[in-house]
Amino acid sequence: MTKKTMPYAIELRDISKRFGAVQANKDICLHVAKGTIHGIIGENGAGKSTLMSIIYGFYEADTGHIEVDGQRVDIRNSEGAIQAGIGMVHQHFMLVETFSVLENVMLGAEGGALLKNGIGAARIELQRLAQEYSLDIDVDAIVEDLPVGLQQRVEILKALYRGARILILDEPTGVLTPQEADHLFRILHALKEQGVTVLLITHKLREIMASTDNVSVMRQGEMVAHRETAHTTKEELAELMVGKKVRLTVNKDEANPSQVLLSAKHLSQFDSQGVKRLKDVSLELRAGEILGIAGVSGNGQSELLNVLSGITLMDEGEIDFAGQVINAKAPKDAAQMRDLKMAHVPEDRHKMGLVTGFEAYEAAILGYHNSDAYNGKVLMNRKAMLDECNTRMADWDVRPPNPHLKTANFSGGNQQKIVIAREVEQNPDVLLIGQPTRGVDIGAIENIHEQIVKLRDAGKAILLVSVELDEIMALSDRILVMFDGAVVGELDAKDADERTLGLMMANAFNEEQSGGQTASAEATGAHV
Amino acid sequence: ADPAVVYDQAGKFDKSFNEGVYNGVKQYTAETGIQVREFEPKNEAQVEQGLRRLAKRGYSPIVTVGFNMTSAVEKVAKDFPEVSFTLIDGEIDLPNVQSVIFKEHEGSFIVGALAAMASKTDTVGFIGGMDIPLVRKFGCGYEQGVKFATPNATVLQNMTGSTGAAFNDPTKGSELAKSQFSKGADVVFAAAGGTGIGVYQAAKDEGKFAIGVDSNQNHIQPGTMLTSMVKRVDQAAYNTYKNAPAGTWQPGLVVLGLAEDGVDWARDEYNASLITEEMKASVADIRAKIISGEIQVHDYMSDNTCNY
Amino acid sequence: MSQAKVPAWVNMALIPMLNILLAFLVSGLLILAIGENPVEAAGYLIYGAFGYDEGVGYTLYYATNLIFTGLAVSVAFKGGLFNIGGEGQAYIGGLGVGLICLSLDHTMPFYVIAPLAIIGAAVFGAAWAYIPAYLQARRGSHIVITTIMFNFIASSLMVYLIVNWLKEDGRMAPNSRTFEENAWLPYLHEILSPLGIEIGDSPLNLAFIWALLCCVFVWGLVWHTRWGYQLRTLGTNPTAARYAGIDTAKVTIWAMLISGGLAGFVGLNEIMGVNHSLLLNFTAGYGFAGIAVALMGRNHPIGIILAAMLFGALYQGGAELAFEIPTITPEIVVVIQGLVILFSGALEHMFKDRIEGFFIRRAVA
Amino acid sequence: MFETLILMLDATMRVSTPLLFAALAGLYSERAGIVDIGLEGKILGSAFAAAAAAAVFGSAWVGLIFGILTSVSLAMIHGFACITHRGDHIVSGVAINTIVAGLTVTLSMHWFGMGGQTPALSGDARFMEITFPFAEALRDVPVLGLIYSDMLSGHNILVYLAFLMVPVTYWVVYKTRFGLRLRAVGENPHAVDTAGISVAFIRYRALIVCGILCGLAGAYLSTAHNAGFLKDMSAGKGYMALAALIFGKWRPVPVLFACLLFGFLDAVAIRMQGVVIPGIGEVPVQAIEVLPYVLTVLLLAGFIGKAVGPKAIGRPYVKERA
Ligand SMILES: Nc1ncnc2c1ncn2[C@@H]1O[C@H](COP(=O)(O)OP(=O)(O)OP(=O)(O)O)[C@@H](O)[C@H]1O
Ligand SMILES: Nc1ncnc2c1ncn2[C@@H]1O[C@H](COP(=O)(O)OP(=O)(O)OP(=O)(O)O)[C@@H](O)[C@H]1O
Ligand SMILES: [Mg+2]
Ligand SMILES: [Mg+2]
Repeated sequence: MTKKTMPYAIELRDISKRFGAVQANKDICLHVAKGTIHGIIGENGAGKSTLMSIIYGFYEADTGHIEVDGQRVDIRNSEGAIQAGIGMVHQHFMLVETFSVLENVMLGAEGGALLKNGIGAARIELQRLAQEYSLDIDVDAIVEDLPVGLQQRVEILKALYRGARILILDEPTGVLTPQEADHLFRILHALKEQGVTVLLITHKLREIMASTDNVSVMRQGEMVAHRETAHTTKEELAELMVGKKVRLTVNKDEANPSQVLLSAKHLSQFDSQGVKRLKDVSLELRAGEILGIAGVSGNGQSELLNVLSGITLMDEGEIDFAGQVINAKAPKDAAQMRDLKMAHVPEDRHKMGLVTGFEAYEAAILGYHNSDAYNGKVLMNRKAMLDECNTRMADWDVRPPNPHLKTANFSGGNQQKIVIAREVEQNPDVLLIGQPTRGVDIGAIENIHEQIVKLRDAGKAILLVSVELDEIMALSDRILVMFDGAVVGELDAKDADERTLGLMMANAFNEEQSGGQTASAEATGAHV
Repeated sequence: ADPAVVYDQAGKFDKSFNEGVYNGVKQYTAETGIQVREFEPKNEAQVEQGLRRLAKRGYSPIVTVGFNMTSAVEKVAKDFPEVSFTLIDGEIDLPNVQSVIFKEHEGSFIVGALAAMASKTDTVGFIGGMDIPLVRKFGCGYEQGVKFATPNATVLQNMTGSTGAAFNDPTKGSELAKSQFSKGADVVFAAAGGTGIGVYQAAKDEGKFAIGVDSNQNHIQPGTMLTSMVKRVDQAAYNTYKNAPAGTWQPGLVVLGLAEDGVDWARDEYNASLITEEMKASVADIRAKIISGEIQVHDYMSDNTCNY
Repeated sequence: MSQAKVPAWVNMALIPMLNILLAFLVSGLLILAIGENPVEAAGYLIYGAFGYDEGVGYTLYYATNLIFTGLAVSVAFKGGLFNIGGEGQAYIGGLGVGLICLSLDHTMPFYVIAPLAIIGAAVFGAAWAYIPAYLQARRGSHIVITTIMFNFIASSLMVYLIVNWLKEDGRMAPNSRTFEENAWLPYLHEILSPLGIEIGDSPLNLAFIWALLCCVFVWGLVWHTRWGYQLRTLGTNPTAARYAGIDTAKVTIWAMLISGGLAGFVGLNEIMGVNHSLLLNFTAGYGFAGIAVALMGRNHPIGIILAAMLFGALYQGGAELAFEIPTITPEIVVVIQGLVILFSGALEHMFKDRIEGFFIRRAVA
Repeated sequence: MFETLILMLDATMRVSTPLLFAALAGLYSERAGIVDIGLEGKILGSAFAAAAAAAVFGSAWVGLIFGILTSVSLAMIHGFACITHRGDHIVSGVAINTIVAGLTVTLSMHWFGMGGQTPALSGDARFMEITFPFAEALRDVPVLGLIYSDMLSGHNILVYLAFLMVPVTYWVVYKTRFGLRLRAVGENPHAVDTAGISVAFIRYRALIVCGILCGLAGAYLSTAHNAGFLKDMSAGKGYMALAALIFGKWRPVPVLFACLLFGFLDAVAIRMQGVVIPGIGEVPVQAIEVLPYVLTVLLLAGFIGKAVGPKAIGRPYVKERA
């Protein structure tokens, strides 16, 4: 087959992009065949998102050009990309949270100066898309009320609504259950059947192996390798990405749980609208074990972490911790919980775990700023802060090891190391840790997992919240599953498999056990 | 030496007594061809700075406008005994300062009486600018005049506000006037600088009478400006410039009332048709009685009350 | 991926200079349009602000007020709070100073009155900031509106108090009586002259030194204490502040109290330093100018000192200019000030990107 | 008593009008994510231009056009600083307010030589009151007659326009494509950009609308409510409008009520001056004067609670950081 008979869906020629002093993309060439799923992998900060944003016209490349279907196209902004038939689902969703699904989908494609005219047409089209690709959604729901999985669905609908023939997805599965991810990949395959070309960025090699036709690897702004998926292995890809061999499994011994360090009884919590977000949750956390909390994000895990760590106050129930009884009448705030030797790695490092405007050495003491170690009589002890930051950066291999760099300018993985190092190095009795490896590349994941296990082996208790089932299964000794604010199941890690957990996370496990003898249940839409 | 003038922070176009002084300056320059050095400070500190600099450069006499300058003039006058200062609206006891103050209450009394005579409803209004004693002095004199002419008349009094902006808020002025009209007033006297513009306009729009202040403002709304209470600050300035070179300028306190033509009511072609012979006669009578002392007009600032 | 750096002098000197130059260029056109010589005008402006002792004294005197209000705005801003109420807090702070001086000047010596006046200014200013702060922290009422409202309320309160209670009888002006000299902050020219240093007479007084001390204080407080750490965390990421166990309501209230206290020190300079009596409207817009000073000074004490000096120079040089060329009215000087705010504040990036880009490209190449 | 109330409401309409124009102007700007403390300057600039042009050309309509052009130009300067050059919105607003305060006086002195004032306007150079049909005849009908004849009738056209702008704004913001994009750009400009819409273009258009409405506010002050320009005549209305906007939580109808409330409190304050309260005596002017402000604070503290603005407000839209 020559190029003439079968033009590529998209070709990148010598694309370069520089942000100030950072060369984010350098002379990138890429050919993506029509109707294929093409994976792109690379470490944090390798330049994947930048490259995709250039294709989507969000950034303008400094040099190079793009061809779509063999024709050179001039993509100056997103409008140009949309016209060229390109759609993109961004790593950080590009949705107006206060708008309804319908409004979000219509934005930019309203079909006339008055909304009235477009709304009817949009409803019908969305219905069609929903049926064709099983992308069901309540089009009048307000986006901020939707779980992330559905928000992503809105993003996909947005692209399809605009008639995208090339669909870019930047780390789409980070927030999904395995079933949801499977569903997503089924959609992608359906799209592929229709001749849509998919560009997929992910840090999960499993997904690359399972779903893509080809894969390209980026490192430090350059495209370093292209492989046919069928002819490569996870190990090879990992090595290509990081530039050295990586171990992909967690090494850990059998756990020895001993005394209960923390016990929570019947915790409930309401949000500001009066909706019950946490429902009667009880759990016990023992020294020397890792308790995993599995669940689709938005099912009460965040609230659980916040209540346990003292950030928000529970409305009902109590916590026994370090000889103290904590309840709505006798509350403890986050600072007091820290004093009792509880540490907390929050799920969202940007929103909560860091102050991205601070220099690294300042962000590295967030929450422990009152500690004597960092304070003199009146002023803070800058030297102590810097010294400690330097040591930690060396110990945890934070790159670049510059305590004065603004936190925002570290890559996601390195930011995460700063947070985890801060919490772990306090040598806490109980560590709450949320999404420890979200958006972190393989090299960094290895390190983080090792540290968590080390802490367990030192006889500490760890509560691990993650939406990554691989991670939950690899690290946990015991697993609780949360759904809709309540704990819906508990398993020993040895008994857990992806399918069981996935079903429990969708609260469909019991149904399937009892009534699901026939396969029809799933086919007729048991998928909620 | 060259003459100079320092206005107060409201600036020389304040529709009020600064502008009056400015008129005196213009008149002097027009007659003699001698330029008067003008300075408009923008804050307290610049007053003293400007005065000092003028004195240093040998300007004399220097006319200074407004009570706010009292302390600055006092300091500078002490340091420059050879320079003559005229302070308008304030009192300083120094051998090189002439303090000119006005009996605004007397002029206000006259226009108050006129207002009462022109009123058909026996309700008249007063609108002051910023609520400070000097403005209350106008209001108090006015009230006395009204009551003198029509003892059972009602005087509605409003102040525009508590900041300098109260002298520059025609919108509020017009609303205050409208509110007074709705309560039955048919003549209003505005002692409120630029705010008065709104008052006069409202009177014009509703076909009521308004009374101007400080300079002759009858021309602003011909036909509905009953009169203006003029305060001859222009003459005070003009006389200083005229007298100093001639050697007839005198330090000390100069109090200008009706008797000295320092305050008066304005008659011109714009309000000729509004003033009847009868009114003219009785005003002349009142005027004479005040000058003779038969009528004692209480000065609000003498005891900070309006008990007369 | 090495980080190429732009030389420091580019950001610190070159770009600000270009911005101010542009502001002056546009002002020059305006001055040309009214038929005066812009070069001559610029000469007077600069000479007036920096050319002779007395001028420098006035420049620094204005800067004193602006340092106080600039610091006030910046401390609140560091905590994510926009305090538009500097004007009212300064006004009430002055009331505090005035009351202390009026009640003690007959009985107490300077060294007793001065510290009490400082406390009075801070306490009164802080008290005026307290209600908006409390409402923001506990009830979520928008601090921008409440502080605007409190400016209006302060004006009315002061007029009421001064006109009805504090005014000296028999005085035309609505001022309190003049304080005895032991309640005056000494002028710097008086302090320095016995030391053999002669600077021209100007209103520059001890409050200027206090302003510089406040800069050091704010710098230490915000950047080097744990309270400052909490403040900055709250200001940049309130969610992280809650995560860190910071009592956000308490920090909010204290930030506003300190902000209000700093604004109150304007009263020290004006009432105790210059006017020596309690009078109306002595704040003269310094509270609002403080917003521009803080933002142009990047909310950092050093930047605030520089920005305050720039504005002080414009006030003083502008007065000189208006004095020397009478056709250039004070209003034109106001326009020039506005243009400086526009070009070196709002349009600061206009050249920045291009110039920095130039230096980065040079560094990378 | 009832009649007094009607008169107060009548005054409320007049006083609220410039606030309403300006607050709606701010609504367009802030919904698009641009903080506008320059409302004050735009009102003042337009008041001057409108009065000056009306005086020269003898037509209030010509004045209105000049007022709007001036205000829109100022809005464009704000846009150039905040949108194109990512400047600080507040600094830009302060700069515009300062420049306008000085420039209006300077220009009016040069053109009219009347010391920062324009000539008094009369006749066609001013917007005159419109009397509704049968207003006189119906005045005697109980209750409704007064409402119709005294309160509703007898305002100038700009007053009616201001109130008409409320439903119009509602319609534009919630029912049109422009409105959808406007709201989106204030909440999440990245979403708008990736939807293929130019963020800058939307924001500039929002500022043009903002400029037009401020132009109307200014022209109303100098050629309708008053008859000429006077220095600093906007007297803080821009700030009050901003407060009304926040008070009304950036939504047209609540903003209307906020403006009416401010106007009404003002009207009450004017009529309460000099009232003697039994047992207390005459209430000081200052106490009455602060009534609107104190009430606003109390309302904010008591009922309104948190006002959360558009999410992206005040932050420049930057996609790449050099
Ligand atoms: N908006 C921006 N402004 C400046 N520099 C940027 C910007 N976005 C990215 N960069 C730089 O470009 C480099 C590549 O970033 P990019 O987001 O493309 O990485 P990535 O491969 O998507 O990483 P990740 O796996 O963490 O998502 C980064 O290291 C960063 O320094
Ligand atoms: N505006 C920016 N300026 C400088 N660097 C940036 C900017 N935006 C992103 N970066 C850098 O780009 C890289 C990738 O950023 P990105 O936001 O994609 O993080 P991430 O690793 O994907 O984390 P997460 O998935 O949690 O957002 C990081 O090195 C980050 O510091
Ligand atoms: Mg990325
Ligand atoms: Mg990432």
